[in-house]
Amino acid sequence: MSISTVLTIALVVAGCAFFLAGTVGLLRFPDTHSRLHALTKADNLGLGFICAGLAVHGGSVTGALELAFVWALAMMAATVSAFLIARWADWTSDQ
Amino acid sequence: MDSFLMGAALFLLVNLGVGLTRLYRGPEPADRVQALLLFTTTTVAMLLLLAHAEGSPALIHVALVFVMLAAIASIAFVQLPHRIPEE
Amino acid sequence: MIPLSPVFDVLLGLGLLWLAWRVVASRGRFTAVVLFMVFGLVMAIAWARLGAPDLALAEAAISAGITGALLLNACKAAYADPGHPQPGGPATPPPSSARRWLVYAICGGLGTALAATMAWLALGRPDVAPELRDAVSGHAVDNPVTVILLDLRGYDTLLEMAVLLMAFLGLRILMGHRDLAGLHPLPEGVPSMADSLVAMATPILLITALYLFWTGTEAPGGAFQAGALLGALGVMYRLTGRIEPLDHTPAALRLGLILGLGVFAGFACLSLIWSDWPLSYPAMATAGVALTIELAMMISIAVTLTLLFSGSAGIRLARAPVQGP
Amino acid sequence: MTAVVPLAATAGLLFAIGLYGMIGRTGLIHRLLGANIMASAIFLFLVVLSTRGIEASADPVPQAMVLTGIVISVCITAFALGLIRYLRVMTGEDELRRSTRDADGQSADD
Repeated sequence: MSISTVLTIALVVAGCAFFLAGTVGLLRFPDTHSRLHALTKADNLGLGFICAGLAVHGGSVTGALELAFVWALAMMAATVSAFLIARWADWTSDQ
Repeated sequence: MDSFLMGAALFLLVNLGVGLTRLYRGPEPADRVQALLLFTTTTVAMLLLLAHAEGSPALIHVALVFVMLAAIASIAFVQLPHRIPEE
Repeated sequence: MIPLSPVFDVLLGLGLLWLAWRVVASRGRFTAVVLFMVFGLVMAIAWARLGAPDLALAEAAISAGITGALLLNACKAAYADPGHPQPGGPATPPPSSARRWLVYAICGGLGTALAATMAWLALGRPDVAPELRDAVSGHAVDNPVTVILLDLRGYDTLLEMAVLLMAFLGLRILMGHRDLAGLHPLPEGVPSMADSLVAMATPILLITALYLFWTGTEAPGGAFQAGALLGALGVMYRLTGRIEPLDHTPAALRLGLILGLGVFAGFACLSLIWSDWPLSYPAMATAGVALTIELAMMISIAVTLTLLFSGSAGIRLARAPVQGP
Repeated sequence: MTAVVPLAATAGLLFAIGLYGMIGRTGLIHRLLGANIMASAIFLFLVVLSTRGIEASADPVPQAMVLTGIVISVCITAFALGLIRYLRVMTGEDELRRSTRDADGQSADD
């Protein structure tokens, strides 16, 4: 097994583990605000690891850039979504 | 290697199925939308894995379109009134 | 070792079925809508698995960008409109149990029969006709789906553009009614963070849409996907108050609405000059003509989808975007 | 290789579920979503029919038809939501009720 194969497997497995953590958090955390942590941190980290693993697997610079772009956009969207939803939920609980 | 990537995609699919219970149970509307956002990220990861497992680079563009439009759901959601009747 | 991809497909099918069942059986409107949005995500994966990236792209742009926002907006309208039935008001009496079982029996019987028939048909599906294969592989445009859309079955696409226009005209007639005029759900207090996200996303979306349009002749992509993506951009603009509804349709929008149908139909008439059949391409300039028609279609699809989402006769760019607290 | 038989069977069952949404529910949004699910079932079936083995490329005709179908179904959804809105403003109701006259017969739907 070459070093890139090992690296890909390790990174993709790490990514899947973070997705699992995100899902467990979504299911087990007690309220909306704590569940937002599961949502916006764990799964985007998982996506980042999977992108990194696939970039190693693909082995081309343009492919890696494309994956990095996907990840960057996903984080942008997650940031805004988390903010919007948290504020919406705050408003509800204040009433 | 391809079957490993396929296995990872399968794992994420099962993960998504388990997460559906949160979407279904709620209880708050915000919880359901959070589950939707988690599924969007999971779908993006699955599409990337499938793109590499099946050697079909166009699927990366599909993933790109999904992440670009991921915020629309939450922007549309927060414009709903804070008291949603009947839910 | 069990091969993984059939397992994946079976789970995908089960997931689709469970989601669809929850969509139609859920009590609340909002829950059903969110579940339907997840259904769209899973459908995109199904297209990807079935080797149809063109469809996956269109499904991604439409389900994530347009249908979801459209349905959530409908929920909002349902809570805001006058005449919303008061909670605790007279509800529809639940159907009698005999009736309910009749519905279950019809749907269950039909589902079983259809599932068996469709599986049987899928097993015995014929090969692609050699004439079709030759026509597609010898065509000046490389993406087979684009060849079908624009050339071999161009009349389907022509009429599809007519359906889009009809949908807009129908909605416009409804919204022109005096009780509905001015009932466009407006964005209220959009946080500036969402607005700056849209500002950042605009160039990215524009470039991606043009890329998908341009690459559509040789790779998955084309007018439909690019148009849907631009329509999603319009949805974003409408949601953040960057464009606002109008009660009339400005001339530029009218042109945009009919451009696709007009260029396509105009080409169909013109082609009678050099051929006996409408919609046959000149041998010299197939790719150029195809690209022109696609450009017109992309603009029409984007304009129509934006207007359909806006639910108003027209739109214009807002002078100062709505800023929330 | 994609498993065509399970996905074709899924399409058949999805159609029935969508039909249940259309005839078994009174809420108009649920009915509309049911109709959309029926459309997706047909699309899924057509695309399953378009697949070929690994070596042969897929049949592009069903794929092109489904591509137009996806865009049409979103337009029809938008129009139907407009109609639902119109009905609500006119009658204040969000569902189609069975009229008292034929409460035992067919519902006043579709």
